[in-house]
Amino acid sequence: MDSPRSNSHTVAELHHKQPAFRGLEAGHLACSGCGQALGARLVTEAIGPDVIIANATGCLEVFTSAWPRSSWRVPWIHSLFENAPAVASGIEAALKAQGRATKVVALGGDGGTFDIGLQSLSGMLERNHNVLYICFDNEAYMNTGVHRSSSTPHAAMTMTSPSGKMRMGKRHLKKDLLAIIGAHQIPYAATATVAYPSDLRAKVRRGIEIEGAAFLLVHSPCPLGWGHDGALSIEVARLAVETGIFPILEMERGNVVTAMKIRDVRPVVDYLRPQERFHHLFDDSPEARDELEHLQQLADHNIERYRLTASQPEAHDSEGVDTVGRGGMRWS
Amino acid sequence: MGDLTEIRIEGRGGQGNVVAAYMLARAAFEDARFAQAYPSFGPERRGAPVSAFVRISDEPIKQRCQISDPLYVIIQDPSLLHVPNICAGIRADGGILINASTEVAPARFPGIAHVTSIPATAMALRVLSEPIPNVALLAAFLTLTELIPLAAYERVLAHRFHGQDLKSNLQLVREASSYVARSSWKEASHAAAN
Amino acid sequence: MPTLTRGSFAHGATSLSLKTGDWRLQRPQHRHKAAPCATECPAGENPQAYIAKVAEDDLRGAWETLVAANPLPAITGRVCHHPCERGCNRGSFDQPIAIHNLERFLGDRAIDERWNYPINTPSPDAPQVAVVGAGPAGLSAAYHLIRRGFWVTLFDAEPEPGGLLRSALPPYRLPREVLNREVERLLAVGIVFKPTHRIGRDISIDELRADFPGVFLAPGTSRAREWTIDGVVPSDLRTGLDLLREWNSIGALPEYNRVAIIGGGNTAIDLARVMRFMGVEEVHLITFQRLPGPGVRPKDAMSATPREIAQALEEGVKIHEARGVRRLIMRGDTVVGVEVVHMKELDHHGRREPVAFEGTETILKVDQVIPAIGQQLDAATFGRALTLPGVFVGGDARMAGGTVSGAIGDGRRAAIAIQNYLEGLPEDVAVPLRSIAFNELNVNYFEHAPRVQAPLLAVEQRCADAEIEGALSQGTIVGEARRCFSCGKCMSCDNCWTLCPDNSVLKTERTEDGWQYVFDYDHCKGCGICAHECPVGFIDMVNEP
Amino acid sequence: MLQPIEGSAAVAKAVALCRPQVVAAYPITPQTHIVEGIARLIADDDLRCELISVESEFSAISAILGAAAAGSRAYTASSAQGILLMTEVLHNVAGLRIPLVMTCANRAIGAPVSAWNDQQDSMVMRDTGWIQLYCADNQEAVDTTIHAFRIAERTELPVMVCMDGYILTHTLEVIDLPTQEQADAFLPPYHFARTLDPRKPLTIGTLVTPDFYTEARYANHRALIRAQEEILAADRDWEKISGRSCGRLLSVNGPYDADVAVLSIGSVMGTLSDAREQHPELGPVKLIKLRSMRPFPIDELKRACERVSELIVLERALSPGGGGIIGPEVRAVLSELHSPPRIHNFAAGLGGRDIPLEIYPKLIEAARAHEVTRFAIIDVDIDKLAVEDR
Repeated sequence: MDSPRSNSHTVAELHHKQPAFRGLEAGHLACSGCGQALGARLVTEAIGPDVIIANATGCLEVFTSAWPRSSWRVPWIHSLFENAPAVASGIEAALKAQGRATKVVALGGDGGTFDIGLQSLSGMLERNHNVLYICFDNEAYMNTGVHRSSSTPHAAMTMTSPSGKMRMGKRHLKKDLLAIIGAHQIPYAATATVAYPSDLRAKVRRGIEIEGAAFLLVHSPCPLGWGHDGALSIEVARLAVETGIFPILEMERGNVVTAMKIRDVRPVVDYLRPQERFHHLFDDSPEARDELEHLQQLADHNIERYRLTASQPEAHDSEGVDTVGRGGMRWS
Repeated sequence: MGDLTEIRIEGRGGQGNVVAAYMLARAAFEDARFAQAYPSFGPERRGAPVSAFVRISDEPIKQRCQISDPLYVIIQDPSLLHVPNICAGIRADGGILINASTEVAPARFPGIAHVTSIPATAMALRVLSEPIPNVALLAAFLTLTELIPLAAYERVLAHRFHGQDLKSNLQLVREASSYVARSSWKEASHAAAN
Repeated sequence: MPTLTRGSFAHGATSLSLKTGDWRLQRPQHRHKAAPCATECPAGENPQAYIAKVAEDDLRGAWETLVAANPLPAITGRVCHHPCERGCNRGSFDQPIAIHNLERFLGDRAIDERWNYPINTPSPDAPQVAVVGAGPAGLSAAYHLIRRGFWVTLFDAEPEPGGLLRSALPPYRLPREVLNREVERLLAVGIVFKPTHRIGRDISIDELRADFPGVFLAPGTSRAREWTIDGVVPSDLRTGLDLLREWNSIGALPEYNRVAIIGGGNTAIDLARVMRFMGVEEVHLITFQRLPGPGVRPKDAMSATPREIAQALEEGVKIHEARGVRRLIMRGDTVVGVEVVHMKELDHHGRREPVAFEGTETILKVDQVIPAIGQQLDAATFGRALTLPGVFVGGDARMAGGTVSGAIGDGRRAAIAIQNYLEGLPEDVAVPLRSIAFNELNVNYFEHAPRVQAPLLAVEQRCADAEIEGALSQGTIVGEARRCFSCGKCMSCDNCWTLCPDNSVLKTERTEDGWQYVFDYDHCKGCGICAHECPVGFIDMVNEP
Repeated sequence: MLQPIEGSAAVAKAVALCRPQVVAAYPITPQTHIVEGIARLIADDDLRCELISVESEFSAISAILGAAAAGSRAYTASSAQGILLMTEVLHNVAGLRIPLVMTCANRAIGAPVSAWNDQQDSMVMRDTGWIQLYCADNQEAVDTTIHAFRIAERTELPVMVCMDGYILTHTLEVIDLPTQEQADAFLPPYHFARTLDPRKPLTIGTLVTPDFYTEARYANHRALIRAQEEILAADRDWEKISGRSCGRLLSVNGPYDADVAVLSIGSVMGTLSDAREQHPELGPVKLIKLRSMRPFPIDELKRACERVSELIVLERALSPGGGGIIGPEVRAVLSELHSPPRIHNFAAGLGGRDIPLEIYPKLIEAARAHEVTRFAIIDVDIDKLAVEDR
């Protein structure tokens, strides 16, 4: 079996000869199997090199920018946890003043977006800056060591929402951030997942083309915080969609305009079981059974609310969207 | 610093007493003198009694402390007469100019050298068709004190108003000026200078 | 030691200097695995390889890949029992790829376009090899010997080449024109054909050995396996193969009203269908095997081609599955019926044996019973036969399974063995590739899609001479090829390249066999996403040394 | 050109003369008039600039951080709680070495709520790594604003221009407003060496391990100290253009050999000066105006106090539980003198309390006292307190 290694380039050279621009390079310090690292790279692929990124504090920031090294191939700035949207607003205003057409993207995790940076984000959206804000949602403060955020799903275990005699993990619901974003009436907002790269890239391209503020919420598994094998990051993300737990939506001016249909709806336990953070829900206690049912009902509610099922298969439904064929992805 | 004149303008939030103070300071500048004007700072909202202050001098004014014993107090609204100590700190040789439709008895301010009333709002209503007493009040004040020539004040108005507006305001200046006795407070000014 | 930059900024993409590869416990490794279609193919074809080319619209390339193993695809595409399709992993997802349709299409296209085999004529002084028997094994051996640079003289007892293909296969399955054109083209590669040379009658093995340094014997079988029920043999007993040959040569059969054919293979089915076409009223087929279908393990199923079985049922053949003949009911030495009993193959100390269950007997009235249970073996060992140096035996004579494709595969293997012998090389010990299982694929990346259906003649229009299964269009064929899972073999889908969180799967120029990625082990952290998300199971995670 | 103008409006015009491309601000009294002024200039097309009306001071400073990093001159202004809300970003800007200018319209900090002036807001930002320049009057506020952009851009450090809220911001006085030509001659177009640019992608805002963090802090410290040269150069160069100096890092006014001196900061300097004139009987007194709080002008301070035996430090903020903020720093520096003066440290004018002319004799009197006043709030009226709180 001939290895392609026998061709003219060394592996090191190949990093500079990839057919797609990759704004996030290897050598970063993310955990093995990190969904966010993948998501960030996919995002940069879709945007291309003519961009400036403002990054909120969080795992992505830390694992890509440990001085003297950087994993970024695009101009990138990190200021603080809660101000990436404001920094991006300023960058955008500066570019506008200078007449530069470079795109501006802000990146943050769920902590930086759902919680501490929400005000700043709201301001950026309300002022309709021509910025695409992308939140990599791994549903907890992973950078600090897995602590619950307002994005942490109900009943999930974190270091600050442990399960025990008196608790079944997080007591509260995951914040409906998209509804909040939608209330700003921005031109475009969407959810996506690293499990469906072609969908993700299409939405990034859409968001970047739009004149005005755009928002993208990218479900990004965290093997460390969710407690699953790193190899299963994509699998778990896919199950989040196929169970209805994480709906894939597009919103224009606050209205949901598309919802990715689930071709074969899977039971929520399929999603929960591979994840240690839901382990306590499988101890067969009455409380655990209640919570399992609760999560199933939440998924069912999503399916009903966003009409996630269809009578006919669709090209871009949960099965069709990641179809591959010889020579590449179907929808890349 | 010897010729420093300090003035307090009492009004209500929204009546433009800060504007009046700034106009007075600008008039001093037009007369090639130095001036400083500032409002009182407080949480009061529209309608509450507020003060504004003016310092006028032939030399640069360095001090930025509050004016506690003004030579003159200008009261923009007769209802302010009910505010206790509305003329607090006024010097005995000073003067109080009151916007009032009817003459306010000087006896209300015992021991104060000059107390003059002028129906500035009524004049403004007649001439400008608007109840804004500032222009008339300041014209009367400058006529009484001759602190700054009226011509300098008119130049300030000329920066602020144009066309018919300016004409009407200048008309108002003339009417207000002739309403009061020219130079009748001068005594006080001299006293201050000494 | 670096110098601190102002404001502690860093230059872009400098993290490449940090080798995160040493975090890794396991590393991904590209490892081609055999597709089940390939491991199942008795002819040694790799259907996946030529299907890949069809999927890319490279029909000629596909055919050339195909004929590297099997020179007779237009024939096997029609008559093979295609175990490839039974093995096809797509069968566990929706329906297997219609491999035989693709094979037949390529074979037919090659005939229509007069494509030449991609082989070179041997040098004039190349060694000579004799091949005895122009059936599928002999034809295949001759072809593969020519490909390997030997001259071949092909002997056959019959006046025309083809062996069993001609004598035993009904034309509705293999039109004679297809047979003739395919065989003619094959002979045209430089084979000297000597018809009506029967070994032992017209020429002896010693004579052959004197003239040829290598000899391949593939004379087929003439004797049917002995058949009896408790020692009873009807006086007019004929075997299925015997009757088929007779019908193929003279076009007639003995007069029967009701017959019981015993066996579950293609000969039994062929004969049953021919009998129905010839007007036999009741044709019963009795087999201890099961009808193929969902839930039936391949080894329990009838060995006949499933589509042939299906067509036979459509045509009125009555199949009694999981049954055996317990007793012949005789009037004198003539059969008047058979006693049929429930049977099943069970494990008996590691050997599978059919077991009859007492108390399940029924009687079937027939006026003849025809065993079609295979042919008697002439030789028992592969390789050099009769302990004569340079003489090799193959085909049905070597228990090649009694299938056309098995014979073709045998011919190829014989050619290799002969080459090794003549060139003094050690015997080829091919290590069989592990066939990849369905659960090693990631089928999330495939969509359900129905298999193509070839047009069939309506039952009432069927006869013994007209081909029943029709041809398919190129578009349909390419579409069908694109359903292929490409089991165990990279199809450049980009998944690993797209989904690596560490940018450690890099794309490079595509290799001949479609493989386009390298791992950057300097940076790969060994998360295993690439392996898990590889749709085709081409990536293994192996422990770091 | 001389004109009577409110302090805030003058600063707005000074900012405009510097041709900023991005201004971001959030309203807080007494800063509002500055931003209103800039908005008016933009509305009237007297200034081409992106004005971002952000949703908080935190975002205001963050937005101009982004703008400056992306290659635009940028500005903001704030006060009191607004400055405090920016705290995290202020440190960040300085650490990233991004040139920014901010006006702090000084105001007291709650609780209790106080909308009035003191300097607690900027004083608690002393250690953020910003250059801090204090203005004694509105002319200085105008000139220092123009200096500030050049200083910031040459040193790659942010500059906070501090002016007393209301006392300066809301006071109309006569100011010489520079011309555009003067400003342009002084301030070259904005240039930032580490501009975010796809053609040369840099990563700004990295994580630094203990191996280098100390050096990063040292470098910031040294940058602030070296910035003294640019502060001086700006004052000198602008003086050549405008004829006005703002008093370098620190300036001394009064008889060279006076053995009593009063050091203070901000707008109270004028009151002290007038008061000194009114009280010749109190003897010769030097007034020392501290302009650059950061970098702290150590050498200049020592020179100014060489012959002083009684030094009064008057400030408008305090460090509860410690005492003054400027006082202890001054005391530490002057302890290096061969014969350091006695240092009397007073706070006054907190939360808008007037600092009247009469403070001057009280200060001088205190300096003549037998006991040194380590720290006192000179205008406190303890009778207003419950006994247990005195």
